[in-house]
Amino acid sequence: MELYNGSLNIPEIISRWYNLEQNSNNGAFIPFIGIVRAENSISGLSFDIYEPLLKNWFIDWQKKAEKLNAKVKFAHSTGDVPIHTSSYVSAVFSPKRDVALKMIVDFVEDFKANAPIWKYDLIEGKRIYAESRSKKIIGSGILI
Amino acid sequence: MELYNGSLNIPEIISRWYNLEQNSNNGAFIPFIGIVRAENSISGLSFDIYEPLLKNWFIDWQKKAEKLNAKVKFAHSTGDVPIHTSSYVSAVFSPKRDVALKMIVDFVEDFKANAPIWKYDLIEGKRIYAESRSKKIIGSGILI
Amino acid sequence: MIKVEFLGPINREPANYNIKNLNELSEILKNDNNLLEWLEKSAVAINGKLVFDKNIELQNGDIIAILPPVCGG
Amino acid sequence: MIKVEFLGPINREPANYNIKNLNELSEILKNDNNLLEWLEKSAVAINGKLVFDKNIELQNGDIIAILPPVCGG
Repeated sequence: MELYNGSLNIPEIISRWYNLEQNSNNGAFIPFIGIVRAENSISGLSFDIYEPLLKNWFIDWQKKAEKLNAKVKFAHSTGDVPIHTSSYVSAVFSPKRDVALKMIVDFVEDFKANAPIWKYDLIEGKRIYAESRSKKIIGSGILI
Repeated sequence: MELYNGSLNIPEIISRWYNLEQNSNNGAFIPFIGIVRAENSISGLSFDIYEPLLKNWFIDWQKKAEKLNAKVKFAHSTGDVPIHTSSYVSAVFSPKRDVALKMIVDFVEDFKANAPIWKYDLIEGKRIYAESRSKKIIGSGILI
Repeated sequence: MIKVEFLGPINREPANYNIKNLNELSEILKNDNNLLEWLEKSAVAINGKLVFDKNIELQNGDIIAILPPVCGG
Repeated sequence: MIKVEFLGPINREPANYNIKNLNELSEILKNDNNLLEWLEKSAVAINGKLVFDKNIELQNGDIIAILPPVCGG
């Protein structure tokens, strides 16, 4: 788990992860890289992160991956990320191609649905909560 | 489609693809990277490729991807590839995460099943056809 | 004391309350009309773990986080 | 003339035949016991395209590839 202020340096991160794991005898390495799209006249996105919960969410995933003999990694931005740069990269390493392909799908979907990260559109210098694209975390409404 | 003699330079390829497509407004970039595992006491793998058919197989995939507004790429080695280095990388770019995730699974499976590439184990200097891991191409047996 | 943090777009300073469980927190926060809308769609974590039961007993020093809808990536 | 290439592990030099279709090629190659086993599990491409019909007419200069089981990646 790596958090960076601003855009991610994707070539640096992918190269480092690859070099680090190259000798661990995992036959499949699948990164998922998110690139901020130019749409709705935004100049970029901006992110808040609640690190204590994100850390625990990730520990659960590491345990889940370990049981399947796999390994997960991710990096995410906080603060502002201009269009056509990256805010998110995750990756799965596994000896088995089918395990890796299934896990990257599950990991990315679960990340989108449950990682405690808030997204804002940057429009004309303003930071606007991306409410319509946001999803309630499981257990929401407990205080009502 | 990129063919290289020997191991692939994964950091170079991924960085180049990322930089090239960064401004094409695709929100998801998913590479699948194969790393040669140390198993069955091999020193590496070796590959033969039939380029004319591979080229046509890939053109069909490019058309399929284009229809879904996505883009596919791959690189593969010919000749010898030592353990813990890479012989194969493919990637999907798409504006949509779910399209990209589904397509990388389909592309990799179809590649394994139908790309005209022959794999050999390198054991004690000998090149031994990986027959038990190989699959008949669709239409096999037509000359019988 | 229990510290309560309002995350992301709720955009409100943390507050300290003298409470024994989430039921008590709920009673306090529901009185705030600016918060009510957020509470309906927010999850709650205690010390970095999501909780699903309002009756869990709180310990002095616990940190509660109010978590509105998320969108990472 | 039609050139026939034997790919990958078949490990045999290309050969030229004076044939009009794959039926004729089949009759010739089936007589070679070393090839028979490969033919059962091999697909065929003409000029880089897989074919599924033995009756396709061949044109002078066509290149036929005999493709044993594959394993890329």
